[in-house]
Amino acid sequence: MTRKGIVLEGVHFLNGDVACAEGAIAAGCRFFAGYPITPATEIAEHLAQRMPEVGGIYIQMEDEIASMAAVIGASYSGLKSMTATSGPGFSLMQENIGLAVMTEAPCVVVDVMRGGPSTGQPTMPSQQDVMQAKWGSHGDYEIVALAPCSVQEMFDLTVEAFNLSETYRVPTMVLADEIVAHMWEKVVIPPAEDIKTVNRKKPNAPPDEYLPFMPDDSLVPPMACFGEGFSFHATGLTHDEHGYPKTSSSEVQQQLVRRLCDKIRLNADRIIRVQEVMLEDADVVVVAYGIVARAALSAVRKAREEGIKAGLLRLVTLWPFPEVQVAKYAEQAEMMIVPEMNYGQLVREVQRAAKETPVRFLSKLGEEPHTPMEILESIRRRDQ
Amino acid sequence: MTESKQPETKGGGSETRIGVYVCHCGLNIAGSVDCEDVAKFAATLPGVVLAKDNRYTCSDQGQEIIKNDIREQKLNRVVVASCSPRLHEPTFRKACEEAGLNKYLFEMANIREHCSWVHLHDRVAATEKAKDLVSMAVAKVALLQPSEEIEVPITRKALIIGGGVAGIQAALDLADTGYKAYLVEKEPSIGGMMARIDKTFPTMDCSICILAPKMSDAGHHSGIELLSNSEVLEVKGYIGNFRVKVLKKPRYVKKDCSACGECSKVCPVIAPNEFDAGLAVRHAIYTPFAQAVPSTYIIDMNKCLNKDGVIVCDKCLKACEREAISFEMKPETLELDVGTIIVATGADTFDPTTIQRYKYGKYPNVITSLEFERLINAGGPSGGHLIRPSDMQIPASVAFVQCVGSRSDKDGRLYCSNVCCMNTIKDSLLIKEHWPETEVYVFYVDIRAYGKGFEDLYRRAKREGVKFVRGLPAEVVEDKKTNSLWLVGENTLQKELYKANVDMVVLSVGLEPRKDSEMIQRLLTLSRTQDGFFMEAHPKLRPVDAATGGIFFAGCAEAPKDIKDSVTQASAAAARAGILMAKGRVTVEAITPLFYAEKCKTCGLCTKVCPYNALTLNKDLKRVEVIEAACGGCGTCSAECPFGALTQNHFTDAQVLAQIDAVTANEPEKKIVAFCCNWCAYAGADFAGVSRMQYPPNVRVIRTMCSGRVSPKFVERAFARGAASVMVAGCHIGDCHYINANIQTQKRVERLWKKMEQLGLNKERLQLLWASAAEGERFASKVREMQTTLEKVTPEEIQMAKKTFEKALGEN
Amino acid sequence: MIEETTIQTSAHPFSKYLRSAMMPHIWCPGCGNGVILNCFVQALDELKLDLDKLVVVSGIGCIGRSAGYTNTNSFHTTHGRPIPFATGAKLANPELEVVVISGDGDLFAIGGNHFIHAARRNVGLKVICANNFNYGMTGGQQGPTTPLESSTPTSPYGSIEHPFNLVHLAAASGATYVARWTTVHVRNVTQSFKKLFQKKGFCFVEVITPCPELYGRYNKMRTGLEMMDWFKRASRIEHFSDPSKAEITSDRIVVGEFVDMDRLSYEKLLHEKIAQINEKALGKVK
Amino acid sequence: MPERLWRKPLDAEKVIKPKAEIHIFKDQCKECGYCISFCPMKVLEESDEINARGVHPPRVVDESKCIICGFCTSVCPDFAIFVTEKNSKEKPIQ
Repeated sequence: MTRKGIVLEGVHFLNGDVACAEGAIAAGCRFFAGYPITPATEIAEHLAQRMPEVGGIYIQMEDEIASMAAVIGASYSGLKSMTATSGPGFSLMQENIGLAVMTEAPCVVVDVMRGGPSTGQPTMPSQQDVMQAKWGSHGDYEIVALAPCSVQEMFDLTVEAFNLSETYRVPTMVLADEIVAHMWEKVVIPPAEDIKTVNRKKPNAPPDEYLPFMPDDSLVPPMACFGEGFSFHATGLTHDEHGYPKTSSSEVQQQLVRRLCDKIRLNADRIIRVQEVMLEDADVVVVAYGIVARAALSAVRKAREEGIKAGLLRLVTLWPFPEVQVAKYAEQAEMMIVPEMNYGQLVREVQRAAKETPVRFLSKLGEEPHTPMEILESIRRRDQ
Repeated sequence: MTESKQPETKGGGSETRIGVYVCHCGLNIAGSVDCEDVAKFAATLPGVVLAKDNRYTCSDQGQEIIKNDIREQKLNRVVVASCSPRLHEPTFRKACEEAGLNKYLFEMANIREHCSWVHLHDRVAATEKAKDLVSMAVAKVALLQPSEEIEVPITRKALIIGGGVAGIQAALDLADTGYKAYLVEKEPSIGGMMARIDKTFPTMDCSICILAPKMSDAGHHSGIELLSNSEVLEVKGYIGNFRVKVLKKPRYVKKDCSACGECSKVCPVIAPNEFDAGLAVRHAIYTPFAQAVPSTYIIDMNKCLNKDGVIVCDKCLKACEREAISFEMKPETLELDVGTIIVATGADTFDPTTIQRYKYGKYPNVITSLEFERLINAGGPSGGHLIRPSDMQIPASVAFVQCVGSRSDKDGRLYCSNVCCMNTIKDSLLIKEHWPETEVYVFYVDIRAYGKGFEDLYRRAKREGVKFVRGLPAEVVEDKKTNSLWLVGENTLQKELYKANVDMVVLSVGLEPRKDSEMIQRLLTLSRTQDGFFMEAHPKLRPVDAATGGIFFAGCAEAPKDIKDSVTQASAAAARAGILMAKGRVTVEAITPLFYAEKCKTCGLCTKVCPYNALTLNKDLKRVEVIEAACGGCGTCSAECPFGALTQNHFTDAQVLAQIDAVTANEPEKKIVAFCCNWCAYAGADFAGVSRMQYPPNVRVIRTMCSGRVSPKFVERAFARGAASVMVAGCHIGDCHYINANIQTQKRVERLWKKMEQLGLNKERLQLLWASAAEGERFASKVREMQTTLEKVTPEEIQMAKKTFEKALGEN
Repeated sequence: MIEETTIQTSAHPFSKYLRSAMMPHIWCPGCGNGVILNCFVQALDELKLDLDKLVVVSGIGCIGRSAGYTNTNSFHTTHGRPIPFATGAKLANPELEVVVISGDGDLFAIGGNHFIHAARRNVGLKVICANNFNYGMTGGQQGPTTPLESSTPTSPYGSIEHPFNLVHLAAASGATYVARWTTVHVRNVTQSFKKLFQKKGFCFVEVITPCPELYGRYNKMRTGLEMMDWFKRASRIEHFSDPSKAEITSDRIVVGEFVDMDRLSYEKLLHEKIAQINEKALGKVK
Repeated sequence: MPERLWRKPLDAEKVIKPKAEIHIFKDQCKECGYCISFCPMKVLEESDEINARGVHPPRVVDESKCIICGFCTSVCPDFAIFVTEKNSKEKPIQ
């Protein structure tokens, strides 16, 4: 199925969900399984219309559990696959996200965050699923999570998410919030051939020698798919490089779990992206992500006009956590400010990385995100 | 709904004018009865305006006389004293009708079968009895009422039971005439005995070659529904309207079967093939023989390894390209509505092991004629090579032993099996044809070559050198070394002993009734002759009809016969059935119950005893409704009604009582009043007559359709009138022609016995007899036995009985 | 031990369909799962199926191991989720023959919702359910098919729950082929398994299988043979009879084929639509 | 003619019955007894030897009785038995 022409190009005025959906198509996603939920529904709706046009598959499953399972199935049948949801659905997906981690199924999960816990505030923005994204499923594992702060990024980071999940055979999340998802902005989409897309590594060993879970130096095993002539087994049980269950062997468990984590941890510097604004001499460093980062940016600019040496460290990658970068600016800064639309989640990671440097947390719950003034206020009161 | 308001008066209103005709029947009657004397006596009876005797009343002249008298003498009642009404009642009734007299105003006195033939040597007593019989008839005829018969429609479909050559022929004839025929065969294929025989006598043409085309015609005929591997379970209803239940057993192979035989090849189970008399093997899935119809294979579940739904071996399933095999097939029960039934169930061959001296089953080289047919048959296990079982060598000498199981009171059956002589002659010639050098002996009693072309064949066999020796071997001894056999016996022509040595002995086994004929008999309420074959309604005039209306016989079911006769009879049966169905309607004899509303107490007893559920109690209208079409005419309802609200037309209480009174008019203390049912007991008494069985002349038979008609008050009336003994006789329990009406007979007689005991009467004086139409001797000996008790009955006992039952005198 | 059996199974006519490294299987003596696996590979053998195009998916439970045992593309999902996984796999590549082999608990308790919806959509999956009336792997607890009154560790006083009639459920949900057999009916089971590959839509075969170690032990049938004898004694083959009357009681187990019809499969409809719309879209841009 | 009167069919010998070869992998047997009790020809019986699993594998009583229906092969949950026709391709790899 040729992508030429069918994939959107040029300058468009879109909302975040639609941009995300177009990003997925641009990245080569050809399978979407989901379940309606505010505020992620528009992604499903748009893909329901667009997928067939690009020869891709859209299916609405009976629930988010099924959606996630179907995504893994499609991924193993060789298609780039995704689902999109919000908090409650994200919770239901966790067990199978764990399965995707264990069976190293490349896939993208878009979580448009809304107020929780439970059904919470379906129509209000939040950043309350940041920790669930990392720890939501049981057991030790690593995933990748990206936080777009604009409609343009809803496009770009979705493409990015697919590339990362294909590269590292890991479920990758796009942690958007209600505002980036629903606001309308200009989006510039480069010609298809200029968009960098990555496909999973294929085995070059002959079928009878192929070991489905034997990694190369990158710690990522090449991936054969169903119907490609490699008859292999994959399981959610602890398994050896054949994919055969070894449920009582300690060293197989150690090898497997370590590798699943290390393939992300050891490649962190290749994965992590942050935006550094006026940080060279900053002694007040605001650490923000998602929509909040945009308020933070103008707050930092105003502070500079007032002569305050303020800077912004915007986290594009939330997981793996940009520890090095945070630590580096914590060194030079007198203090750090972390505004989040939750009651204290990523701030804990920042504090851990900032060591002695004091970290001030600005919380917002169930209302519009921080205004530049609110953040500026906090910057001004830097010595207290 | 028949109903007579006015109490029965004499005749149709005007004064009664009875004509009596006493028949000499050549010397059959006149030989031991003084017919003129009887006629003179008759003239003196009340209501009789003329009485004549003539040589053959049934002859055209005889009938003409009656017709003229009816017209000229204004007769309104007719009595003929001659043979059994079972023989000529229809003849005379017809004559009356032609003369404009309602046929229900005719009555017969049976002075031949029940009198002259059974008292050949006592002219006086026979004549006296004849007078009694005539006066009984006159007494009854005076009370007879003109009646109209009602008509019921006939289903234009026929059921043929048995798919041998007779059944096939009958089915084809009926179907060609345009009637739907259901051909039910219990074996997997039609063809029967004829399909197994190699050649047919006397023409010597190939049996299967002439049968196979008929078989496939029957298989493909649009008018024939072939139900193979099926059995008749139940038959309900009556002539023209039978409802039949047929069990269609599963073949486990669907019609899609192309008979390619691949399944059989792979089937691991083998069993002896019934068709080859067990001489060849077949598999658990098989077809009995190449020309089988239907050709669809069948699985023998007794042999197949796949029991109760679990498929252990699936070789045939895998081998069948058409996927025609289904182990899940279940038996079906079909319900068929037919108007006529043809019984063509055939015969079994005699089991020779019962005659020890022939050592069948002990010596390998003693075989039966049926086994011989398979051996000499090109399609048989030996490919037509006559080999002897012990060493598979062609025998140099063969002996046929005749009458194995036939014509013997010690070994097997009394009758001649009819086909064995010619069959043996044919077989002997077959041997001579293939292996002229072979020595062939036939040990016989008589050679019966009575049929067309039979004698020629017999002569030819003699010409060809077949040695016929009169006298059956007394024993068969085996030579242990050679397995050849010594036959020792007496040549009754030369009056000398013989001792013959042969390589093989063929026992010419006779035919006997099917093991299951009793079952068929009960299903269809048929009668069987002493030898066990089904009994025809009349040996001369209705040779293919059963006594039960709408049922006919074809082939060996009725008696042993050869192929030609079977086919002839089959076509005859088909024609008889066809006649019924062509009419499309059948008249029900006007012997259904008459109902007197004013006497009915709506107790409902009658509805309980009716075997046909033809009576329904209408409590609101305080009446009983009679469905004539459903009524079988047994009259047991009339016997049951304590209030005389029901009485059987043409056998009314008044009429029967009048007969009783006539019997007991004089010297009742010397007489036995016998009530006999039309189908078994009366016919049995007829049979005793036909067989000239002699018995005491004191019995007077009153005919009712069923013993169930005999109401207790009849018996009481007889005793009240001073009769010495009473006999109530009917069909054996289970053989009742009215389903089970004779159960009521038994109950009533038992009640009477109890009553007699309580009242201190000798219950010996009332006898209950079950006698089939074939059991003439049983009837005769019962009369003899009763005669001895009768002689012991004292005048006091007679008086006592008279007093006890005098209430019965008021009855009528 | 493993080594030795490895050599031996390689001699068995069906050994090429089994992952020798995984043999011998974990199932108890008398467990019917082995019979079902046996029938399944026999069906593959008789059909000479292209194993590269075959995917066997299973869920959690004793029978869940069978995916790993069949020497083909196989996936062992989370508890209750083989059907949605298989749905994704089948839609993404309709060329694949996707078979789900799982237990009654996995498919009808935790996974019940997925079953009825896949049947409703008529996704071309072949679902084989080993029904052993209990949760074998966790120690014989009662499940969605446990017969009324029978006792299990979690229904020590006799189950008071009404079991699902699986063939009725499947038929009502829209399955295009529905059959039930027991493990004594190995020929019929194999036949039905072969049938699965001739059908296009959602197909379901229930195989009632003995669990002597647990269900049997708690219900007075200590050996597999006793349970097999029960199946043999009680089974009544009633093809295409009313599924709602297909009962399972101590003296009557109604087995046979209940549904066999044709309905356009979900993937066929889906891919036809996709092809059509894709073409239009391509046309538009040219 | 009633069945009891039949003699041994003349061609009884002529029917050639394929010779069976029964292969048992003793150590794989878990002694469920299915092959023994479901064999229609009762070809198998429990042996007294003890296998690697500590149970009694089946033993062939009379191979000549086997009709190669292959039910034992199909009903064995442990792939521990199969039957071939003597001198046919399907040979066990020793």
